[in-house]
Amino acid sequence: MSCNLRVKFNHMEFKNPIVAASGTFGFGEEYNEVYEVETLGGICSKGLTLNAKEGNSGIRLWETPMGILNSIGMENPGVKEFVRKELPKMKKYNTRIIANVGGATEEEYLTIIEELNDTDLDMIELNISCPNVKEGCMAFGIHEKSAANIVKQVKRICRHPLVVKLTPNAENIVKVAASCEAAGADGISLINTFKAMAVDIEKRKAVFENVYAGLSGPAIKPIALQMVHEVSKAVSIPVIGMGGIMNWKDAVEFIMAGAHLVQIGTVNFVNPEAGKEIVLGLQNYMEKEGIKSIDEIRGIV
Amino acid sequence: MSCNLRVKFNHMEFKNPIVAASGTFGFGEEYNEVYEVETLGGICSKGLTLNAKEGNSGIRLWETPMGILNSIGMENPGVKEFVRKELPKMKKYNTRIIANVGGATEEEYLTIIEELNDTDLDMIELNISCPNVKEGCMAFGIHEKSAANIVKQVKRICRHPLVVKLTPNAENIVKVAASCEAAGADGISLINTFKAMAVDIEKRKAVFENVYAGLSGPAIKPIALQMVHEVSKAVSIPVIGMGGIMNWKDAVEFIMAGAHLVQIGTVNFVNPEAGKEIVLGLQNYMEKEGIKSIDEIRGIV
Amino acid sequence: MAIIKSNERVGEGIFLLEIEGIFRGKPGQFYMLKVNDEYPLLSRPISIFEITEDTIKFLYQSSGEGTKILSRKSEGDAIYLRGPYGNGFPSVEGKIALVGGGMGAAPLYETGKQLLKKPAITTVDLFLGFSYELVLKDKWEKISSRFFYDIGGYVSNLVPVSNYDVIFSCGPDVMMKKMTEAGKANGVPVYVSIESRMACGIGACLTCTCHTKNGNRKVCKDGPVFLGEDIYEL
Amino acid sequence: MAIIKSNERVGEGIFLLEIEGIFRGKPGQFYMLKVNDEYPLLSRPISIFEITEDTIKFLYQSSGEGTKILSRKSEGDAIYLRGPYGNGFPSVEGKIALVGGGMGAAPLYETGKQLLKKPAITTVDLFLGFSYELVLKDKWEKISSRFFYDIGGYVSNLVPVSNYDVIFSCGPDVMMKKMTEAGKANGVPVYVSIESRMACGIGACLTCTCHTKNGNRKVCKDGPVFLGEDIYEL
Ligand SMILES: Cc1cc2nc3c(=O)[nH]c(=O)nc-3n(C[C@H](O)[C@H](O)[C@H](O)COP(=O)(O)OP(=O)(O)OC[C@H]3O[C@@H](n4cnc5c(N)ncnc54)[C@H](O)[C@@H]3O)c2cc1C
Ligand SMILES: Cc1cc2nc3c(=O)[nH]c(=O)nc-3n(C[C@H](O)[C@H](O)[C@H](O)COP(=O)(O)OP(=O)(O)OC[C@H]3O[C@@H](n4cnc5c(N)ncnc54)[C@H](O)[C@@H]3O)c2cc1C
Ligand SMILES: Cc1cc2nc3c(=O)[nH]c(=O)nc-3n(C[C@H](O)[C@H](O)[C@H](O)COP(=O)(O)O)c2cc1C
Ligand SMILES: Cc1cc2nc3c(=O)[nH]c(=O)nc-3n(C[C@H](O)[C@H](O)[C@H](O)COP(=O)(O)O)c2cc1C
Ligand code: FES
Ligand code: FES
Repeated sequence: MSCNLRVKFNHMEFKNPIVAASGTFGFGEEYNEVYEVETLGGICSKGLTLNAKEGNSGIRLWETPMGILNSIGMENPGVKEFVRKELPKMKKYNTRIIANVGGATEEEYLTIIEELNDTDLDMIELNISCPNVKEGCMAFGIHEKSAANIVKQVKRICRHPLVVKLTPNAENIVKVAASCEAAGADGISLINTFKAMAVDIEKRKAVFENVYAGLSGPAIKPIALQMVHEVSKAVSIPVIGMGGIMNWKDAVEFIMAGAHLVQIGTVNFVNPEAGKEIVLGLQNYMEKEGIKSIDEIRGIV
Repeated sequence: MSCNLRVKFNHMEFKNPIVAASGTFGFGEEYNEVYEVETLGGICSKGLTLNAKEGNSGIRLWETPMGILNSIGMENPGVKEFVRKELPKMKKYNTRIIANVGGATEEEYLTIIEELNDTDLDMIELNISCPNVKEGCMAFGIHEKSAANIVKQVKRICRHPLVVKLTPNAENIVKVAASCEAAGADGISLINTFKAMAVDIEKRKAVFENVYAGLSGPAIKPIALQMVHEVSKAVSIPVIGMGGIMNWKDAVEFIMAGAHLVQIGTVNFVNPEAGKEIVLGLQNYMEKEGIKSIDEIRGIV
Repeated sequence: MAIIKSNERVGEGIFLLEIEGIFRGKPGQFYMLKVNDEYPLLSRPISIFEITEDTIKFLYQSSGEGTKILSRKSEGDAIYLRGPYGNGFPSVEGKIALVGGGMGAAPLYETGKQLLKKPAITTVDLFLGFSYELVLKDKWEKISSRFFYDIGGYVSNLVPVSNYDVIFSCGPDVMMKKMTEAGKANGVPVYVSIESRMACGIGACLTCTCHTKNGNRKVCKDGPVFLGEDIYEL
Repeated sequence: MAIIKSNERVGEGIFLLEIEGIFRGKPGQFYMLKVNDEYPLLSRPISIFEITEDTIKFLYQSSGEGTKILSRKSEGDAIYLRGPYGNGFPSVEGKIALVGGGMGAAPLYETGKQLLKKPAITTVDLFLGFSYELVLKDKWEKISSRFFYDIGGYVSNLVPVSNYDVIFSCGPDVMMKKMTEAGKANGVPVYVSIESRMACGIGACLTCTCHTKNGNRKVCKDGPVFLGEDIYEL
């Protein structure tokens, strides 16, 4: 095999561009019973907060036409428990490990980063884009100023490479991306879920206790792709693209639109073996087309 | 039958809340061969520009998971031809007739409005939200200031009730809605299509000549519903909701989220009889549930 | 991919699906059934109704869109199965009551069948409640010592709780809560099989989280069977 | 809703779909076929292949997602049909050549069948080009005076253009353009049936617009048959 799937993300190499998206893959353990998760280029942890979080009550999931609405509300064991219990298990997989970090306040973000500084993580994904918690998180990602500010603070202390995960609900996602770059981000990932909702017409009530929830899945792919395309052209740091990727063809679309890496989320629920299949599909495609390196096709659209 | 479907939209009565969305229903003529289009509460014309427009070249349509991307580019006969040829035919239908007006410049909008002032239209829908033309249109709808400005100018001369059609690509759609209200709009309609894209991986090119196109259909419904909900709570003028409505249940969701009227677009392509079926379905539902007037359920979520 | 052997209507909106193949699973576990390639996206969690040497069967209600699509499939059509998932009912001894309401009956069939065969089990009494009609009439008696049913009422009222060593219950929340209360009053442990919306089915996404006395648990992995007391505020 | 009578594979990825019922339509017109309730959203435009007293047939290639789903359907399955739409081939006289490439052959079957029956028609010569294989071998000779075919080459080269009064052509753009050029050189009118993506199929949405010498036209309503000269820049 003469093609290779390796991707350079700044100075760090990923064995292939397919990464499991935060919140859809746990800490990898369950999926490792389905296939060897180190087949993937990387794994993002569930979003971590400082303290353990119970998550939202009420219904947490609603299916929509080719999409899903979720309102998990960042249920997670807290960063300390992550470092103690989950990270050592994750590090056994021969793949890149990314910690997704969410917070309600600047202080919370900074404390989490400190807790993670001395671990052997590969990367931090700063989640300023979760629509399912009442305080903070997505609020930081709406405006370029608040985004730049939190990134600057975090960069000051963070010893790991820092990717900032953006929300499609940003007022101007291109400006937010550019301001994160200017504030020192090492990469941008996008998109998190869309603020969206459903109504239960029988109960005459919103389906979710929080009223709004986050939309993901193939339904949003055309919008996600557009945003990845526009952001990739606007920044010079590498971009991680995601939103509705269901198969290797979708992954190629995102790469051609400019993504260095892509993340797969909802598809893991649709087909738990998707990660493996997408890596294989991509390899197959590159061999058939005689593409020796992903650099040849990245951003050609 | 004790229930009635009538809706008051300011001082104007619609016989029911189901209106055909601009660009998906021509001028009603073709669908009138499928069912009597006066079954509907109203019909929006195709977007009108000052002069006839040829529309975009290249592929104009691409199917996505439960959505469609279109790049029509406002092909239309121009406002004069509309007034001369199409409007008289539309006026024969016993339903509300709405002219959808697009423009590249403020001047163009104003001239079109003047051309329409002396006609017996029921309403004007000011389209500041089309993503498929290179100049103007959606550009006016991104910021609350430009939106307010064009609305103010138009209101100054417009003799018909004026509804402003918003784009989900607005930086802050709630602020845009509020600023349109403050500038004198008689109503808000939302949402137009999302800026989105697709890549043809074989050709290694964007599918559309314009690269970006507009996404509509059930895929976007959860986001559209969220926006309609939020905007309805923020303004006191009536709201026309749309985005992915496929059946009467979806229509009820939008009404419960706060919409006075709803528009149906993409569904007309999926099932040309959808308009009729949705009106009947809504009537049936109200009878079964003992809902005497739509006022009882509007905005209860 | 699996191929449907039969998908028979056995009651008003209720279907018995049979799929050929060698399948694993114990009573109370479930499979995730994906009814179509593309649409809808998510699989539906459905309990094992019966496992034989060369088939697996599911009893399900066509309620929403996914199960409606499933109900239109017939012999030879493809379907996707993943499982078995979940913990299933625990192993028990003595006199057992199985109490099911509506589609909650489904997991109790294989449960009764296997319990009846165990030497340590002396009685398996089956109590089923339905809203409209009793489905699969002929089958239930075969997998129980005694079979009682009720149409339109509260089946939980029929259960002489103190007669049993353990109760397994599956059905509407109100019913399971009632059984749990009655069990507590009589010192009889009640295991309930609860429902929750699921995305992954394997414990990774946290959509199926339920709050228990011992903290959050995943219905798909830690459940669907829990001790009633851990779930319901009594 | 219509019920599929048969959906037979007649070549590599090529299927003949038969639906029972009384259907209208003239040669060159098409129907919009919706292959599933929910997904995909849009119907696929497919030409009338043959209409008999009590059935309609379509010859189609399974290329993308929608036609792939269609190809998996079988007898008894439901499908949704709307039509007939479009203008169809014009009425003509004298010696006619029908020139089809690939799936462009489909509309020429009913066309030949009907032309052959008309007294004003003296010859109907059929020229078909395929990339890999000739499908439905036995059928084409029955609806033509003479039948020529070509595998893997340029069928347009086989046509002695000047022998004919009118040419109908359907297939790849390059082929139809070539025929139009040849027709023009010989003073023979060439009608072409063109393809375009369609949403509504009835003239309302303007997705199928094509630029012609006479301005924009809707393929679904004004076409799909146009005078070649009006479409191609020669
Ligand atoms: C462990 C377990 C075992 C089950 N066993 C059976 C069984 O044997 N027979 C049977 O008829 N039903 C069973 N159910 C319920 C069954 O999963 C739902 O009725 C089914 O998912 C509804 O899907 P739908 O397509 O009809 O509804 P839709 O409204 O289209 O579903 C939309 C989404 O909500 C989910 N959902 C809707 N209702 C439920 C529900 N009650 N429980 C869980 N998810 C739901 C769906 O899975 C889907 O993701 C079981 C549920 C669980 C959790
Ligand atoms: C008037 C007319 C008559 C036709 N008659 C036949 C026929 O008899 N037999 C046959 O095999 N094919 C015919 N076609 C082509 C056929 O419509 C397409 O092959 C089919 O729509 C592709 O759908 P898909 O699901 O395979 O592809 P997808 O890639 O899933 O389609 C995505 C979208 O693009 C559209 N699309 C893709 N390719 C084409 C195309 N070539 N033409 C029009 N729309 C396209 C689809 O309709 C759909 O809306 C005809 C087309 C037209 C316009
Ligand atoms: C159930 C669920 C939980 C998620 N949790 C997180 C999270 O904790 N942190 C985060 O940054 N993104 C989270 N996401 C967003 C995904 O990582 C991803 O950005 C989004 O789903 C879009 O990709 P997809 O369409 O492939 O799913 C979650 C998504 C889902 C569906
Ligand atoms: C083919 C097509 C053409 C459209 N043309 C217009 C237009 O001219 N003016 C306009 O305001 N909106 C136009 N729209 C947007 C629709 O009116 C509607 O806002 C949008 O499609 C969302 O509704 P839907 O999901 O029900 O289609 C068009 C949409 C489609 C699909
Ligand atoms: S369904 Fe994903 S954790 Fe239970
Ligand atoms: S397909 Fe809508 S106008 Fe032709």
